[in-house]
Amino acid sequence: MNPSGNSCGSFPAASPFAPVAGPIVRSVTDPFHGDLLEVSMGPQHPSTHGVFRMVATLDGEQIVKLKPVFGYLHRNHEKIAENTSYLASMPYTDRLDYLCSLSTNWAYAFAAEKLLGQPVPDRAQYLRIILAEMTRLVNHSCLVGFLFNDLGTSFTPLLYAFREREKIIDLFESLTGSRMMCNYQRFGGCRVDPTPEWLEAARKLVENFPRFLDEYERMLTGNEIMLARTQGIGRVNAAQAINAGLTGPVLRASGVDYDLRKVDAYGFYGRMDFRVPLGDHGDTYDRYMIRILEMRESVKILAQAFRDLPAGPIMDPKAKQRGHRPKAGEAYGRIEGPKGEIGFHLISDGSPNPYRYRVRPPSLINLTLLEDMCLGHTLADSVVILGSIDIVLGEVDR
Amino acid sequence: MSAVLASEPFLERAPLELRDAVVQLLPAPAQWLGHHLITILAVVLGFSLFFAFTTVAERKLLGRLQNRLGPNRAGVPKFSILPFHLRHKLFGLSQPFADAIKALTKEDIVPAAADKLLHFLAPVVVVAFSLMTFAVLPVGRHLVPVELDAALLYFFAAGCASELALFMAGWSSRNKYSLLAAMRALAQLISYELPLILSVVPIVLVTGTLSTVAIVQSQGVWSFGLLPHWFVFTPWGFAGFIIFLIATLAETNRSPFDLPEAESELVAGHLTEYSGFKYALFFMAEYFGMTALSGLGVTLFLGGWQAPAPFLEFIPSYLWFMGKLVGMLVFFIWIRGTLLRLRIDQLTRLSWQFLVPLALLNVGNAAFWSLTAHWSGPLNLVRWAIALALVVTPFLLLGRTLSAGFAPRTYRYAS
Amino acid sequence: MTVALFLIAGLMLGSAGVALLLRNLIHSALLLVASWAGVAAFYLWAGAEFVAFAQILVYVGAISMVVLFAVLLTRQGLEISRPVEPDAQWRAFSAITVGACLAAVLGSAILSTKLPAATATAPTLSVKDTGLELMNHHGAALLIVGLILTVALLGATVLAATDKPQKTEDAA
Amino acid sequence: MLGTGILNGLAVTAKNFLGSFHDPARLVTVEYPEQHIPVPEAYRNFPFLVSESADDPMGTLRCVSCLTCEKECPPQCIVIVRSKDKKPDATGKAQFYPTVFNIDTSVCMGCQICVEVCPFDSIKMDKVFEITATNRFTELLLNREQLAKSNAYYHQIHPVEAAEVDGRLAAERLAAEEKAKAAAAAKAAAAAAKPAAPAAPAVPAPQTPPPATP
Repeated sequence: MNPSGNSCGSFPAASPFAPVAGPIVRSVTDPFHGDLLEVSMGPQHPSTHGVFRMVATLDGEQIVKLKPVFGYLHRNHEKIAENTSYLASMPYTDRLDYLCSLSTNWAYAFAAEKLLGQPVPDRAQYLRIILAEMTRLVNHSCLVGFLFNDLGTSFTPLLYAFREREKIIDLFESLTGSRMMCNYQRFGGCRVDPTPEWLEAARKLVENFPRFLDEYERMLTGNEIMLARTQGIGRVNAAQAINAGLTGPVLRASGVDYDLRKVDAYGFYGRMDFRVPLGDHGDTYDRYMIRILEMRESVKILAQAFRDLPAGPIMDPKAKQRGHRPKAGEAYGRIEGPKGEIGFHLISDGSPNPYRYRVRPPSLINLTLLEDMCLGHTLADSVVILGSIDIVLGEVDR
Repeated sequence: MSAVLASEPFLERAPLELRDAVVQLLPAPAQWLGHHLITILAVVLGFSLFFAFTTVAERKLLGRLQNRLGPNRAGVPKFSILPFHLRHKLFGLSQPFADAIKALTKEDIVPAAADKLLHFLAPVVVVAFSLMTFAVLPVGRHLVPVELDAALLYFFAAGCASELALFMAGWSSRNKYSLLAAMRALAQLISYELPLILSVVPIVLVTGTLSTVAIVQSQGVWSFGLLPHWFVFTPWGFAGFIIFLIATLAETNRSPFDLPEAESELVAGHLTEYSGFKYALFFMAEYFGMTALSGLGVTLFLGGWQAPAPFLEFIPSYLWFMGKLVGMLVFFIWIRGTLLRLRIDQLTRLSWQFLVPLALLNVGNAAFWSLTAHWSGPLNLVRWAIALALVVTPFLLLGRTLSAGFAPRTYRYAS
Repeated sequence: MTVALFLIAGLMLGSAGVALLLRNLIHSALLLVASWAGVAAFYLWAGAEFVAFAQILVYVGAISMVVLFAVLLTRQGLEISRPVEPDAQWRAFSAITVGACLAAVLGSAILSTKLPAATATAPTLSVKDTGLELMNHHGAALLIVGLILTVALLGATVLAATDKPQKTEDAA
Repeated sequence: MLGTGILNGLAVTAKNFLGSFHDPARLVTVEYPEQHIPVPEAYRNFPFLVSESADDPMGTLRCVSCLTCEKECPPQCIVIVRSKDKKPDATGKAQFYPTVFNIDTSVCMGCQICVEVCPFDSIKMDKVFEITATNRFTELLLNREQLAKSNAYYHQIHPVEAAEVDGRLAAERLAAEEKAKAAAAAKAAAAAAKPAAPAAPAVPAPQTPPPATP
């Protein structure tokens, strides 16, 4: 075991953000027999959500230092995208956050449409909202399931969540052809028009979703062990969260009212009536509850979208299907993905390939505060805190 | 013994008759040895089979709890000697045997830095000691492997060595996860041995004996010929039973107290560096421990082999015992399928700040109960009321302090 | 039966002796546990069930844990073979002296006590009788012992509690 | 009171336990090798090449090796070598054809972009998902003989889509013939009529609008 680790992709020992009050880090004299125990968790570890690695220095069971190490899943996403056409990057965006390909698709299409000056027909806008919110349901239900697994349940909540997620994913498959790698959005609209039967099935499913949420909450939200394990654990205050650039449910759990669906009102979110739940403590429990409440709001948005979905084309008839050559310029398109602000920055020099292609991955940026959240808590808590941040390594490492 | 036995119904004495018949076949000097060997063999084989089917039952039950089917594939193996092949999958009931073959044929990997001797000894010690506990469990009216005067003491003495073995396993693996798990196992043992024993003390107090046989016999009374006098149906017995259940879960490292093998942070805890049959032995010992402690719970609180009503006594006593045992195990599996894991500091706090005071008060409660045994009529109601109050009030008060600061929250929405 | 006695004695003394000689503290601690188990076996041999089980429960079950905890929490240079310190011999000498004095005191106490002559059959003493004996005749001694242990426990708690704000140790 | 949350949880799991015996919405398990979930029509896996007839797949490939898919394929898993000569395709038109058409399915990510950009409806997505191979370099690299599947097969796996494609192709063919006839009638004096190179589809379908000719 190498205490210093590789410097690639790791944080400097002193976090730039105001650290929470924690014990002073003593030097590790002898990793095995010294005062502190250094435990390397990952990249092969059951609960680091993929190939993430945490090098935790423990005093007893308490974490005095934690170094996140990542990059084990680096696939050169951005460089690949700079060497292929604009369209060919679309299926690669599925593989960023493989739990929510449809919202990532949208973010990329949004950026490219900005660059191309491409309008989007109304029906496609609604379809995008429908699919993005269903993706949010998928992501959040997965997340709470995994969170409980990190908390030590023997898979029961996870499998309940997967049962419901599977129903939504089946719908994705029957619409887009693939369960997770949907590759659905195009510049100027969507790829396939859902049939009325599909819409009806989706509407019914979404209608029944709150029943699952109620059961789920009854099972574990009031559980005493759950409360004791999550309340007051991994606190992030609003200032810290803003300084670190957190977005999404993690930010809102700290009480910062910042939801791009409200702030930017991109797409047709301006027409939707929904609320943004906010937490007051910024701890793991808040992060969990914000997601549950967001799922309930998503169900509301979906009901409105199904009601208002207009007839019409799903693709702008004038839109080019391939061989896009945007004028020289740049565009940044961002949407409120399930994990936070997912943005794509494209710079065009007029060639068929983007000159620069940059992803703003919410998972990675939300992860920056991990050490500050974990300091002073126990090893068992660090796993839970990591789970509550909600990362997907495909997006962290890209 | 045979005089008492002869008056019993056939089913009740069938196991003993069978043993005696086998012993008669042996030459006279070997009969003593044969008698004991058969008993040992019966206990080991019986509970090993029970263990095998507990694992498959656990997986199937957990599967159903989680809306899955559970293992249902392993059926009749295809033997070429048979003229036909039974295609039935037997509902997956042969899964444990398939697992055993797999575990036996797996490579046994010992880390290079491990303490080889302790690494090897740990699974042996843990299985040996967990099997020893079965010796004093009265499985049926006449089925007690060893009748000991200090049976309860023996039970706890034999059981306490298992955590020592966990420590050996964790320390000898030379793995940080294992070492942390070993520390947790020690902390857990120290914390939960006390409430476990304290929860049993009231029974010793009331019955005035440490013998499991005598304790079961003292529960074989029925009010109005219907209501069994099991200790769980008294206020102090109920409280003791709950404390016993919680402490049992902790002692056997079952969810929600499975910290030594917390897979979400410690991979597999003390078992991280074990593979193949050694791993299977640990697994076996864990289930033996759970079965033995459940059996003790049945014996002490649920009337042992006694039937719940006199008219049900035609069913042999050992079936009643097994039925109750299965009920306890199903409850443990249900708990495992529902609850999440405590943290180590919460685990110890739960024991020292909640279970130990409750168990101590419960001893006082039992003392009150046995002192007022002669109260009758309306006084009996007073007795029940006081005993109930002695259970409920401390539970509420201690529960409030234990869960202080933790409550579900309400959330605001952005305007 | 005498063979069993010698076997038990051999196990007891052997493991205790090896425990003294081993450099690996964990091995020593575990051998000490084995030695305690041997004591319990000796009690069993002598027909004192209750004491035997109590011995296992208390020593093997509880005290061994405390010993192991102490060993784990102390810094131990297992791999480092330290040179013999200059005053080690002096220390060894004083230890042996103290040990010999203790042995002398205990031995003379045992020898001067008039033990009852061994009866042909061991007295059958049930657990109940033992309990009654303890509670009735030796009740005061039991209470005093309990009180001392409680005071010790409280003292340990106080010591651990005052240590907490400075050193954030694990709650366990 | 302490414990109510735990009891609630136990009640929920008990409900699910019982529900798994009678409620199909709860027990969603499908025992795979014996039971199959019907794959939806839109399901996609790896591409295949459509040939008009099953008897002579190589002679009736729709692919005219225009190389569009090779260019657009995101992971660049398609390799096409265009023929030197022209052969009459299924409609009798003289066209280039691929002498080599390889897809490395160990690289292919099944994104369907080749299908979308193909102007000739000659490459479509297959639904075969039970694929095993012992060597990814040889067995997963499919050549054109392995890729070619008949139009009838296409109809079988994507009935709605295939019917639509066939209708469109028939309309195109009709339009091309009429155009050719008209051209022949108009320019009777002129030499052989030459239909405009790959005819633009007459009826633009909503799903695959006309490709922008580069």
